[in-house]
Amino acid sequence: MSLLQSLKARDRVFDFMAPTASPVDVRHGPILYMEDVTVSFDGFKAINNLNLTIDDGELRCIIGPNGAGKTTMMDIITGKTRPTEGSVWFGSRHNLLQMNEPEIASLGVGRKFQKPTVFEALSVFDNLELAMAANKGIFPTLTARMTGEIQDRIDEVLSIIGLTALRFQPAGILSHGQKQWLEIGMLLMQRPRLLLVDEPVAGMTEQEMERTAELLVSLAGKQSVVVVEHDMGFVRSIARKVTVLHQGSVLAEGSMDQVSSDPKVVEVYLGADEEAA
Amino acid sequence: MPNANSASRFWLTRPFGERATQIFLGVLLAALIIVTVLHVAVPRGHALHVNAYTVNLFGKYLSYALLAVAVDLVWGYLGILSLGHGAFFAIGGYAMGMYLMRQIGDRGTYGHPVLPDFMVFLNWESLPWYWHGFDMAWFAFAMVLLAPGLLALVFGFLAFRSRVTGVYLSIITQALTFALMLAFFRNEMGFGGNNGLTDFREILGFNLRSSDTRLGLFLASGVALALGYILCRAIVTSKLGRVCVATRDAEARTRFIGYRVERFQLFVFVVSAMLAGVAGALYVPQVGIINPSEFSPLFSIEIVLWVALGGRATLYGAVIGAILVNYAKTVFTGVMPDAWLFALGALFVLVTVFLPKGVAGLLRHLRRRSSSTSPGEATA
Amino acid sequence: MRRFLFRGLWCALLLSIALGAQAQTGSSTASDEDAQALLEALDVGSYHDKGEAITAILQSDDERARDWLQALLDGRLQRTEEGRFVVVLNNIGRNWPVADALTEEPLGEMSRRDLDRIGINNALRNQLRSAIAVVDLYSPRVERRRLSAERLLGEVDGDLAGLLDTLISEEDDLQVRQRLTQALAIYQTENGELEGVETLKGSLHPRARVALNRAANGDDPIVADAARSALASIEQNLKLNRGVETLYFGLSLGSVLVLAAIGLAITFGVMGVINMAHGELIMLGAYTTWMMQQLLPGQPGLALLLSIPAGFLVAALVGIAIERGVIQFLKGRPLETLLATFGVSLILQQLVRTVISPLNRTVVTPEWMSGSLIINDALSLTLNRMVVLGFALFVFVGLMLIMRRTRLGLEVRAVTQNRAMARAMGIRATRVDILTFALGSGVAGLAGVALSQLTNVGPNLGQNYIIDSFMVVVFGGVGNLWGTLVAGLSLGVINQLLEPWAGAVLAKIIVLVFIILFIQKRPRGLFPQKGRAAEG
Amino acid sequence: MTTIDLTAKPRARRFATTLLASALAAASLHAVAQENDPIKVGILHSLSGTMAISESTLKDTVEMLIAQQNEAGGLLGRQLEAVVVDPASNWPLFAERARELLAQEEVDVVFGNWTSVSRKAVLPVFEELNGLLFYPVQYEGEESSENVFYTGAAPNQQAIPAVDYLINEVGIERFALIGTDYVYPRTTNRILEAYLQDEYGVAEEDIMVNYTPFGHSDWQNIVSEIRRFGEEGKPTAVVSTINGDANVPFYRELANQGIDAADIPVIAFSVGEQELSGIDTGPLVGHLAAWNYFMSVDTDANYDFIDAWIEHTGDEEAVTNDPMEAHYIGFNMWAEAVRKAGTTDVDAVKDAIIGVTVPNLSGGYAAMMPNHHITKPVLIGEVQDNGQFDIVWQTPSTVAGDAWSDFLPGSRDLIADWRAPMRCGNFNVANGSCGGSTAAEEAEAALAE
Repeated sequence: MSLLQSLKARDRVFDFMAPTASPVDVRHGPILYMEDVTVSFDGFKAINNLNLTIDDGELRCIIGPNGAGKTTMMDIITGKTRPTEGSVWFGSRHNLLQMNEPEIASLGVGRKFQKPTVFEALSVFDNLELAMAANKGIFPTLTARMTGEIQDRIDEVLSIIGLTALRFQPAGILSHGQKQWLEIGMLLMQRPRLLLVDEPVAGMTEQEMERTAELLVSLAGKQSVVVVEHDMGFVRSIARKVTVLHQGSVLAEGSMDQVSSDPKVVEVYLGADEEAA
Repeated sequence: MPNANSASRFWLTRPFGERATQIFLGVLLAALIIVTVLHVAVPRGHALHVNAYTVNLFGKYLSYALLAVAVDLVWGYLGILSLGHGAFFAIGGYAMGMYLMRQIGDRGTYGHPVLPDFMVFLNWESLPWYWHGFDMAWFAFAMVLLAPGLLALVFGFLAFRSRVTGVYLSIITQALTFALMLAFFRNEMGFGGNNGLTDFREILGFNLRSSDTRLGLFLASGVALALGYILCRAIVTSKLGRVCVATRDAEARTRFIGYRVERFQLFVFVVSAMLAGVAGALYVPQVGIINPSEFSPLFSIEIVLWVALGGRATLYGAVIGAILVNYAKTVFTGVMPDAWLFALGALFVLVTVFLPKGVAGLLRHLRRRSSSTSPGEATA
Repeated sequence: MRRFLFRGLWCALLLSIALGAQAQTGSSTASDEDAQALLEALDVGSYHDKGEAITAILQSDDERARDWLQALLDGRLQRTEEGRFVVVLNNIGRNWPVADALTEEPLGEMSRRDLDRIGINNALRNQLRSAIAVVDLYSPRVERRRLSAERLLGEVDGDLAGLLDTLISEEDDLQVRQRLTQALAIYQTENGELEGVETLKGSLHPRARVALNRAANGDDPIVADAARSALASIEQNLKLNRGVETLYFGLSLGSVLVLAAIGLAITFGVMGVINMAHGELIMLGAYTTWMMQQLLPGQPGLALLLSIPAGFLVAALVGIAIERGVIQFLKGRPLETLLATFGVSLILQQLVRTVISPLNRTVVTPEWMSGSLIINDALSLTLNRMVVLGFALFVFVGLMLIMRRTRLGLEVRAVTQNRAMARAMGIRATRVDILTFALGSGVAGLAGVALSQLTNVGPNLGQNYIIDSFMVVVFGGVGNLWGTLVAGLSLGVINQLLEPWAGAVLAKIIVLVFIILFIQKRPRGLFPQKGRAAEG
Repeated sequence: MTTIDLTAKPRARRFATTLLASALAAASLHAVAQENDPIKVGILHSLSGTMAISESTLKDTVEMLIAQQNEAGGLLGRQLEAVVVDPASNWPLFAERARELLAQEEVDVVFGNWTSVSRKAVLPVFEELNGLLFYPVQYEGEESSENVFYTGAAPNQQAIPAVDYLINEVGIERFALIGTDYVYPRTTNRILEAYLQDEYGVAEEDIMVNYTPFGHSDWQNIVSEIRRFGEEGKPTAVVSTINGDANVPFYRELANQGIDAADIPVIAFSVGEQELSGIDTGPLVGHLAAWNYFMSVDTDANYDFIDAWIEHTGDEEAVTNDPMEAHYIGFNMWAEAVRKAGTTDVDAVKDAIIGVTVPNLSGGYAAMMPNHHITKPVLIGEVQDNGQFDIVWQTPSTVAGDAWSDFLPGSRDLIADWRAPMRCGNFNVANGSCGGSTAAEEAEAALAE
């Protein structure tokens, strides 16, 4: 059916025989390289030759004042925005700048939005099923069946995010926090190599936050996790390595203590924010 | 009703797991049988007799219903409000019409063995290339599917690739059907211009002017509707169906979890277009004429109303809507021609404002207890 | 036709000489018997005899002659059953007021049944016109002389030619003299005289061109060459004029599109409302014009001017009704607004059909808008379209000012950019919505007023414009007035450029396909704009 | 009840079935029609939608005629009853409604349709269920159905006399054939082209043809083309087959570009009193129209008709037009035929009506020809400033409608004759068979490539 399109798409054949993304090459350690990346929206540079490397299995926190370019950075990694200059590599084999969102996603990059977006018309269960790593071509999807192992996988994640009870409820009725969780759960279903988590605890209660913290920490090691967060307390509670973005480029990098003691950082950011937190 | 996921193993058999489907198919089957019996068995002039005219009418409604199902598939589950589905319907109709024209053979008023009458008196000396092959049923019927499918493929490919969505998509679909209407009105096109194609005689060797053939067409429409319904059900209850709903509600998200949204949209759009084509093909022999007015944007908008009235994203709602509106049309144009358009207009307003979930929504509202977790039943 | 004409001119010539002589003495009045006899002669079957009778009337130097001929020309010279001739003063309805043709005294009303027209046909009509023209050459009124001179171009025959020299020398009005000279020159050229060709150099009048063509194919080589060179330069000039003309056509079509679409640009752009009833609002504007003309019979111009505010008001009020009655319930559901407003459009159409009439209504074009502005003999710009073009620009500028300079405009733009934020800043978004929708609808009404001068005023008026309007808005970029202006005008010009070789239908199709493809390339139109509507 | 022409090979089969069907239908009709219950007259005119403008008045006309007939004591001692349905300007709906009238209501006769496409849509229905249709509008010809009676003008009753008039009386030498792009203008213009070239030897370059879509509203380009076309020195005329709504902007543009009837007269075939009522006729004076009837016809029959019409509608301004006269004639012909046959049985009436002669409104008589077309006078009228036409010319005698044009290659040697024994709508005089045109040679041509 989509023959015409498949032909148009540069590097693939029919969906239903498309190879699942070739393994990510992380022999050299890092899973994500961003080199001299610059994005300018008619003149204004949202990202200004940013250099960033994330190691495989690392948990990285990224902080920075509004307009520092945190979200734009995520857009670039996930293929939503194309940088004006620079290169972005996933492992040492995949050039992300040549792929579109779905391709990048199926390569193993999961993203959680700032504002939780789940499929409100679908049940929690369906949400997870759709997110699950699988061949996401048309015919496989059309003929997909529910197998025991998928059930188990979903149940497992359900218990992780604690929505087992609500599995058959439409996601629309979940609370804000629960939506956040569901979205994280969807990330887990994707079995991503790299998770990009944008403000995961916004609108969560204290204990929800703690559980989120635990979850993210537990993920690290198996997957690489990049957390963008405003809440300094939360960051402090999970952070091993912190990157401070400012005006679209890295201002400082290191452990929370190093960073927070860095005068530049204090000047532009922390000082102000500490009081807030 | 049981959750779609735990339903039976094969995607094509899954829909039968649903009560909605079972009820719908049951009712449809019953209707077909009853009408047939009343038409054949009950003697003419008897109070219960259903005459050929009525059978013909029902046949028309059924083909409209199939069209409505096709529209509901894209609008209800994919969130694409197509104002151009009349075009696919009409193209399917023309494909069938061309076949029927060729079947006339030398029985046309000019008795020309090859050329249809309108070509003879507009001085076409030979058959244009795109008319070749339509004398063969299999070719024509293939075209009924392929022609609309191809148009949908090309149009959809362009539109979805460049992520034209929402209002914009609706408006260019409208432009599409409008352009086609103007094109088919041109006599140079070789489709009979404003007069379109008419004066059909035979289909597959059966005399189109006998009431038996008409009964056959009625039944055929019924079967086609049933099959079309099952196909759509299968699609929307499959995982793909849920991807569609996901796309409808949060397109970006769907992309980020790795689905090539535009391909899913294209797939469903093409399927829907083909269904519309089939509907058109069944419609034409029953009303006995196809002309460019079927391309008119107003008609396409009216189709959407049928769906809206019946209830989006339920499929059976679309069927209910189509039959209700068209029956009303038949009745009112008879008894109160002037007030009829007021009624239709008011219907548009009231349904969209006060009955966003349509009749189906109303029904579901009446019997609350049935848990509604099958995909898409919550309107976006 | 010519045969008739020349005979007409010839006898007219006799008359004119007579008149010329009488210029001092003043013309006489035939006795009623003679006059009656003269008219009797007109009431015969064959048009040939009627021609003769007209000649007779001309030769009888009766001062009423011109009036009789004029009445005959207008088909108002009629005969009663008792055989007396009358002039119908007003022929509307079944009973007509008449006046005696001889004494000119009014005779009250008469039934159509009792009256017999003295019929004429186009041939006689031409004969009469030329005859009156020649008579008018001697008229003291300059504009009559101008008209008749105008008419003589290419109609001059030998006898008249001889006369023209003296006329030209006596003529004191410059325009008339030029025309007469041209008329003479054309006659000379047709007879292959060089001086005629010289005078016709650079004249764009079609008759001149015809004459030159004849001369170019004539046997006298010198004249032929002169004619050819003259023609060459004329052709150049004509090409230029054609270009200008086509451009003008394009712009005027474009201005219509802009007018129809610009209201939509506002409602659609600002509120994300797809108002399918927009076309019907246009229709209401047009009907308001008709209404006004009914209220002020005899002053179409004034009525038209008054209907500008009136049309705006009517449409705006209906718009508010629609907004309050339907649209406010469909916030943020643009596609549903499409359906609902479509319903509204059906209702409005049928309303007009039942309340007023399914038939088209007559809207009169005021004097100052009919006819065309003559640039030269080859190029003249139709006035009504020029007025519409101007009006469109006027409306556009007006809207621009409202959007840029006024509080409302500011609020509107604020709401467009970010509804929530605007709310937070204390802008009453609902109020803005109402006003915006009223504004958009009102503008649609204005469009209707303008369209009433170009096309049918009927229940279907709206339908013919709604789709085009949407195309223009989407093509130009939703919610961007400049976009709408540019899109409308350019689409108009493209269409008119295509039409000559593609034909009207194909041209329209091509434009539509072009728009579809363009939207693929730039889904947000020519001048994209961020905002609620833009999210679609 | 009839003998089938044995030479009719290809159509014989279908023919038998038709007759069979008709026999059945007739029988069933008799079954239900008692002597005293009313005769049902079906009216199939759009009362809503775009065609309502033109068609609704025709519905009123038929109702008026029925009322008059009933006052005069009805037919065969039975009253007449109108059965009105609304096809809503929708062609498939026309077919559906026709079927309703014939199968459901079992009417004895139907008066209806305006557009050619609607007639084409109902044609098969009438032939299948053997009904009677009286079609009152001028049309492109090229058709003769056993069940349809064409009381409007065929091209040879309108177009051809019109150009004769232009050439002989006005001295026109160049023709611009301007029309809306549908079958009537297409056919008419093709006939005229052939006619002008064959009969009057008008040259290619002196004929300009142009087609525009329905409701075309921007005439600038075309009108200026016409203006240039007319500036070449030869007297020029426009032959307009422009349909309905497109006329107003067309005439407006003519007026504004300063083309008046004396320079380039426009002769229209689709512009009647009713259309003019929507136009400011001031600038149109002198432009022409060719019809078989004008409201301004100066006969008492006409004045009575107008008075009756004004009374029926209660509107002093109400106008009459050509299709109304066609219904007037058609209705009277049918009534006459029913009297002659002594029954409303379709087949009996079909046989009886041929040769029936009734007075028309222009002081002459109309006769039903064997090809189901009627004889009509052709009138040329000039627009007056009061929205009426002033008749400037008229054919010396009435003209018989020609189902098949002599100027189209496809139909040159076709004739229609529905009397026994021929009973054929497209009899080919060349090969003497009832099977349409010179199929053989054209077939070769088509199959050749």
